[in-house]
Amino acid sequence: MSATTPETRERGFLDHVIYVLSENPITAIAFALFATIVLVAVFGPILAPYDPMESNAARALQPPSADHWFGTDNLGRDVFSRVLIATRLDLMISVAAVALSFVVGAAIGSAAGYWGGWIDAVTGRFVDTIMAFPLFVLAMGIVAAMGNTVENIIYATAIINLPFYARVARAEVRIRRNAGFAQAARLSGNTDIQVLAFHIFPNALPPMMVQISLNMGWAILNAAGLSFIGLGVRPPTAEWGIMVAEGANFVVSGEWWLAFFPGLALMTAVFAFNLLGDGLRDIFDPRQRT
Amino acid sequence: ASNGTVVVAMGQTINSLDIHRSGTNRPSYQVAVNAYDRLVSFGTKTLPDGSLSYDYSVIEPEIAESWETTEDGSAIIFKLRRDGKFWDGSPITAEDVKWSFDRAVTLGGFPTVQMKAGSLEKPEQFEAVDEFTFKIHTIRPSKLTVPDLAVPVAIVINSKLAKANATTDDPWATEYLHKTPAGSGAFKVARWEPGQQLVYERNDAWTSGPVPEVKRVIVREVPSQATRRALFERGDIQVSFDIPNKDAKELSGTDGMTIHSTPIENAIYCLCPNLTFEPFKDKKVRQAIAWSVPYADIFQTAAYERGVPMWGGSSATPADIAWPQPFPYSTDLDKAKALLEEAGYKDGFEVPLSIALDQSDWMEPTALLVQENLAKINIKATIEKIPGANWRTASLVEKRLPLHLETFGGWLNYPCYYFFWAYLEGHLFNSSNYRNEEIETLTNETLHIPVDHPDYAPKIKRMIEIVWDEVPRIALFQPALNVGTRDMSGYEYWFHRQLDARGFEA
Amino acid sequence: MGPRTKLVLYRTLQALPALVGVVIVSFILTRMLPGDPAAYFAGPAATEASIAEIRATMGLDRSLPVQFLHYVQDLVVGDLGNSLSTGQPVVEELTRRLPASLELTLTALLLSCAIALPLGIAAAVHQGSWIDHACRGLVTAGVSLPTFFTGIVLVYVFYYLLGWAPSPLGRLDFVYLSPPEVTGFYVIDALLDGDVETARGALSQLVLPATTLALFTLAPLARMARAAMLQALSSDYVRTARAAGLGEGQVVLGYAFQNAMLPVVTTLGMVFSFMLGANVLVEKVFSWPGIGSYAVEALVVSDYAAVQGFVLAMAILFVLLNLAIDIIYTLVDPRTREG
Amino acid sequence: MFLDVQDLSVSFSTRRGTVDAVRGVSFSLAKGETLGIVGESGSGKSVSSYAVMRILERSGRIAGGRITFDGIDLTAMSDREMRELRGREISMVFQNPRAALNPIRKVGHQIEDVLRRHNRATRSTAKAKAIEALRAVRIADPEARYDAYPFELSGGMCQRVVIAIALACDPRLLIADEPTTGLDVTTQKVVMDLLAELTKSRGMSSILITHDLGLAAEYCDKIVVMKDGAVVEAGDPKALFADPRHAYTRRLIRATPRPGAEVGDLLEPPAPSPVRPVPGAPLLQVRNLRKVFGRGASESVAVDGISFVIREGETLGLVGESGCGKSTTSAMIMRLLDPTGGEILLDGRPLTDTPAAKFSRDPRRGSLQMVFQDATDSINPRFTARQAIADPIRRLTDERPAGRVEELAAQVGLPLTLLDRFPHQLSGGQKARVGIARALASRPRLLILDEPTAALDVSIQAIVLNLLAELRAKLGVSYLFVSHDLHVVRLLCDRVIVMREGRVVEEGTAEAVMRAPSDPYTRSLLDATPMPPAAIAATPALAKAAE
Ligand SMILES: Nc1ncnc2c1ncn2[C@@H]1O[C@H](COP(=O)(O)OP(=O)(O)OP(=O)(O)O)[C@@H](O)[C@H]1O
Ligand SMILES: Nc1ncnc2c1ncn2[C@@H]1O[C@H](COP(=O)(O)OP(=O)(O)OP(=O)(O)O)[C@@H](O)[C@H]1O
Ligand SMILES: [Mg+2]
Ligand SMILES: [Mg+2]
Ligand code: NI
Repeated sequence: MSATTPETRERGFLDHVIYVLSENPITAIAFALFATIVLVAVFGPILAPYDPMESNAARALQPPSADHWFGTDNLGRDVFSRVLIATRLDLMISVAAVALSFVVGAAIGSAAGYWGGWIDAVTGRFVDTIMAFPLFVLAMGIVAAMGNTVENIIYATAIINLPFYARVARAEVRIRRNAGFAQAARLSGNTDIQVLAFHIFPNALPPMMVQISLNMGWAILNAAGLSFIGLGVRPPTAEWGIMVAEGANFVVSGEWWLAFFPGLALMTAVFAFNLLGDGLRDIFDPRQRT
Repeated sequence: ASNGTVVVAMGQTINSLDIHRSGTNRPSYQVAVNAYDRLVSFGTKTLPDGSLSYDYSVIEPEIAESWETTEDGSAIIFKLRRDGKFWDGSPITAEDVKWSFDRAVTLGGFPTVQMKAGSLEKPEQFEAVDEFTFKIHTIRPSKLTVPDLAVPVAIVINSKLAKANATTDDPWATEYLHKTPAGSGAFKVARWEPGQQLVYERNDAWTSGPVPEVKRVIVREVPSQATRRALFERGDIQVSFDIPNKDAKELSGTDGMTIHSTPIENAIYCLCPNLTFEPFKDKKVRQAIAWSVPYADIFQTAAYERGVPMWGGSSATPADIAWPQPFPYSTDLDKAKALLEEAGYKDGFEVPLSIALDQSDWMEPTALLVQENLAKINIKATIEKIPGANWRTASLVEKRLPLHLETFGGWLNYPCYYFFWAYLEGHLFNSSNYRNEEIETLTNETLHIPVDHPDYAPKIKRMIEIVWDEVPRIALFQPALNVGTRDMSGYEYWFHRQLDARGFEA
Repeated sequence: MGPRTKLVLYRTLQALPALVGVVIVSFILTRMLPGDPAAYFAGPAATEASIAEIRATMGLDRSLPVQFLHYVQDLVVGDLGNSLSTGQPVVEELTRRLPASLELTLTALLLSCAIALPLGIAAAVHQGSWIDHACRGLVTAGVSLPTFFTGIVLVYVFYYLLGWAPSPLGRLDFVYLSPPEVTGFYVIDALLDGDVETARGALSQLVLPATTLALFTLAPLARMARAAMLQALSSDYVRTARAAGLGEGQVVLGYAFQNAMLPVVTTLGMVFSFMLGANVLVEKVFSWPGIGSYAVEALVVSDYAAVQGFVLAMAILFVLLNLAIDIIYTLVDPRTREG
Repeated sequence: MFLDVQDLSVSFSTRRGTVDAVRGVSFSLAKGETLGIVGESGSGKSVSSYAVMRILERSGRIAGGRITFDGIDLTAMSDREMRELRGREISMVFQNPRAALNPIRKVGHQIEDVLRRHNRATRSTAKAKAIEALRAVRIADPEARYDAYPFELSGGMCQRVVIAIALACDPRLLIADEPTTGLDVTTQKVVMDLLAELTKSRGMSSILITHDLGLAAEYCDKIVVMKDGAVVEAGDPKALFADPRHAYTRRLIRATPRPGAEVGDLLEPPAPSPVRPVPGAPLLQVRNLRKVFGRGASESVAVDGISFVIREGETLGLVGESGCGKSTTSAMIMRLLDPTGGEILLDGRPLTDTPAAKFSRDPRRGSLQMVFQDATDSINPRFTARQAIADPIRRLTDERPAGRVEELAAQVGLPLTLLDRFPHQLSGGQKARVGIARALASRPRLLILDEPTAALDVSIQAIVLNLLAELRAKLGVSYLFVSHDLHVVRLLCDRVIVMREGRVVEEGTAEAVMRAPSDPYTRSLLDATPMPPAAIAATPALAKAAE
């Protein structure tokens, strides 16, 4: 909204980020991991040593070796390549789902928090209804009803995450609704929408940022869970969840690498997102600043 | 294991104890096998690998002591054994048989259809001549009638007990029998906890055969196949029923465990191109697909070499009437390409390749391998997973899946029976919408005549030749039923592919 | 009417719209499920006529609004219909399976609390120390693992490889008979029955699945405990307590933790509802005969009555849970007792 | 000496390195004496007292010096020994009494906790003793209050409970850290009198920490003035006020509002007070204004039919205790809130014909502006000072923000280099200037000042008050000055109205109201406001210093 971001802000913020990172090595690791994941998502297809879709019955179920770092799966596909390729899809699912639920949830929650009254009552009941479902089961139902495409998985994940944003946004907006700066903004000639959009909402953002990063991990887990019960993305698409789910059947027979490496990737990603959330909290929490 | 108890693990749920009830699922049929008796049963034979199998060629008495067809062939008369007793001690009479058969043909759904396969269609056909004489008036003479009395559906129910628990709304006592079997079988159901377990208790007074060796059989439902395998390997269960091909392959030869892999009679796993889909109307395209399938890879990765290959037949005309037998196709992409070019699909086309979610263990790898090879002949297949609830409707009822995987196995082991279900237009398992006038005629001509009829073999050969050429169903392999046993013996393979605990020896 | 009964009544009333919403949404969702349950239940060899017959008996031949009306009518008298896949009345099925799920979930919750709360408190008391970092790493790792994966690995290691855990065969090994039903919780029922052996058996079956669930829920609990404790510890009243010379134990556990309990209880409620959802996956791995696995099966075969019944049961449970939390809240926090 | 602090240094380790919060502070206290520690915010008053109690945060540590209490070296004691001492020998009372009590524990039990901890009571006697302690702090009906939760008590009562906790075990030293901040002036007086009396009657020593010179002078035997973590001056209050030796002390004394002084006199050195504009035509007329919150049983009347007039260039003071309806009245006039009844006229035209929700688009929006009580809270934390000031310019005027922002900054004396800073990078006084600049941006005709200096130190308050007076002279705006402090109001206002429970109880010129209050409530307000002794003594010392 403001045209220029002054230098002081940049520097102060950067200093702060660097401080938080150096203070807390785990956060630094999380940021590094996150960067790696993004890089792999972007360059995965270039990095993959094999065609992740190409099967070869002759080299099926080979344990990790110099040729196949993560071994091969039951169709002889290179697990390493598939894990790399899957990064993009998983990241996409989580980012899209989280973005969607963030936009809708934040809009609903902000409106409810700002205007209260019947808007709050209606959206409140709506959110309660979603929450009254066991969330994973709701996601299952949605995907089962609409079909298991990537889009539907994203929608389902977005819907079940929506209440969290709506609630956080409502609470954060509500406590600022009559804050001095909001009153001042009204006196400055801002309409209600402007007060909400330019003054209150940006201040309510940091707690939501934390929620976002936690939910990204959640979204991936959710997609994986759907895969496990057969409602995930379609084969032969490489996706961590489905690889773990399929590989799970091979663990007892000793082919641990099928589930292990995708599981590791999954865990690393979720781990990174979760820690990132903590890191963001440190960075955005005004109390952490001097 | 010890004290005469055998623990069986299986992956599915038993949802009813009454096979006649609509909605009763396949795994529940085992209750009909173990807890009920039929008029007749099949014999037992030892397979080349030393394991036991039922013997389709031998019909043995069960409740019936003997039977004969009347001279004019219009009826079959069964003499029931006089000492036959239900669990409650009441005698098994012809009335019970009639009531049970009436029930099977009246209730509708699967039992009715299965009875119909043996030309048993309406209650008027069944007659209790006297207490121990039962008569079936046949609609037509058919070789299928007597074997059809040995399938799980044709159970004999304790009609007095059932009727006592029937209501005007529910004259066939479906609510009662759903939870409380009333039979004469080798095992009583001691406890049924849906979703958890079913416990059979031996019927010490079984009259239709030698009393089983084991006292108790506990059938545990273990949905996770990895868990089933772990349980089996650790020896916590004695029987793992219907184990995946991969486990079967890996575990066979392991100390203490016996893996029985029996090819399922009259069953084939197929790839079905649907004739309502424009390119598949052309026989050449279907053949091209048949030439493109990576059979050996599929057999290896999806079947783990359990079962029987159904490709690479040497001649385009069958030498005998064995069914199934290898189709005369193998993997030859050049031939496939040439055929496609001839058909005018040099640049290929796009087609969805559908598989059922609940059969993904074999369908998924198969589909992936098929998809990959189709891509090599420019056919772009996208895999579509269809949930179990939808699968039947989409593939068999609406028959709308352009290209899909399919499996059908006939309980009655005749090629004509297979053709009847899978190649006749409109019939349930003809999910390819295939129609061929000659097949229609030939099937109807052969369905009921005895196998040793002079016309039978030539006609069957002709039928096989036609479907080989036109390939509305591309055979991949004949599946096997894998059952693992340890610390016990007496497992016997049955066409219905359900647990038969009657011969278990622990 | 006391203020507390009033509050409970008010809360229940407040939950009603959500329940109505759940009824409607679950109805719509089930009707949107693919497939024709009539065709499915008619069996593979059914004819058109028999399918139509089944459809009529299931009431699926009527229009959707009429179906909904009938559904609601039945619901009012407590009839959830019959599950088609298991052939049992849904109510019966749920009452049998719910204790299984609850036993598992509550055990997991207990386990989770027993680990997470001390961990969170320790992390807050020693903020910035290695305990804090270790706690954070540990719980985050726990929440990063897909539950089904954890379950499988636990089974593999502790049952298959080491043989320490009993076979993952549901609530009780087959050497035991299920205890006479009182609460539906096997461990408690067996103890009530005086059958310590069976109780131990039931408990040992619980260990792995409960650990799996607990691992996953450590994070939110420990985090909330830590954050709430930090806030409480930096509050004025803790400073007052310290200045009055109260012992460290009393300050941390008595003053700070009691106050920190409030947000923790809220989180506990969310975690519980979340666990009920996650049960679906864990129950599958451990052959646990709970409502989660029931729901999955029902969903896959479009078993309308079962899915609806399940969802409704969950929603009611959720409402009860929130009521319970409100009540706990009023017990802990005097401020909520007013208005 | 009873308590002897020698050369005390306290440092905190923070991300920006070590902060030396207290540097070589020494003071001492005899038995039965009351020591006042005064100084402005951040001068190290609290930290010093925490160091004595050894309840510093983990990041802080005593870097040097000695604290001897009754001959024992406190710095050398173990934590466990210290815990024994706290509450039994040395107690502390904090500001913000409501937050200082455990919100979910009955106050009686909180007292018992301390009693039992120091073995002053057993399970059976605890209740009686706790009630005894409550009675000692003169809580009405102590038996009933025993079962009360903090939220059920008023601020004054909470502070009594806190004092009861502190005194429960008869400690020999009591440290009170701004015990009356957040309380109304009348309550403040009651609480302070109670504290003084109790410590005296029990022969206790006490330390009173405050930033209010008047308060310190009134209640202390000895005063220590702190600045930037060091003691700048110490001594007997009378002498100290009569002859402040350190410049900082002088400035503090001077900046304290007192009878007879003009705004300019508060500055160091004193400046001529800006001229007061002569009031012109009526600008704002308020008639019978009412505001009722809630409905039915929960109905509460916040403003109950008040009327007044503000003329052009006039400054009207609105005085009253917390909760009397001052802010509600301001909000209605500012059109942030719709009144339940009554009229507000600007230039004789009703303002209420545009509802509050739509008023941001009303052309009169720019004419009515406001400076808020809490400058920190009233600036968007994500806006720089420049953006904050530019916002109303962009929305309410046709001017280009670029030049105008600098112009306004110059007007309020805000260095241009600070314009690109965020609120958290500005000091309290600077934030106040940003708030004032923003309020002036739309060239308002009426400015409501809602306790604009309540959160500021006296010296900064003096500067801000002068700035406001100056701006009024220059721009001719009318002010509605809301405050609870009559002495501050007098400095700026032509007329004053005194509110109580939503009604106007007194109205008149500032001088008249202060000199001869007609309403007993006004008188009690005036009486309760502590005054530095120098002010009472007509400030000869100050006159001298001013030369
Ligand atoms: N935990 C801390 N970490 C770093 N610096 C601190 C900490 N606590 C206090 N300080 C610093 O110590 C100095 C003195 O603070 P102190 O609270 O004693 O001031 P004060 O005189 O009590 O002010 P006030 O009147 O506002 O209460 C301040 O500059 C403050 O920034
Ligand atoms: N939105 C509201 N809803 C209900 N009651 C309110 C609301 N706003 C204020 N009140 C009540 O109206 C009365 C007047 O409040 P107001 O804020 O005007 O007081 P004040 O004089 O500004 O006090 P202070 O000096 O503490 O700022 C109080 O009793 C307050 O509790
Ligand atoms: Mg202080
Ligand atoms: Mg106010
Ligand atoms: Ni054998």
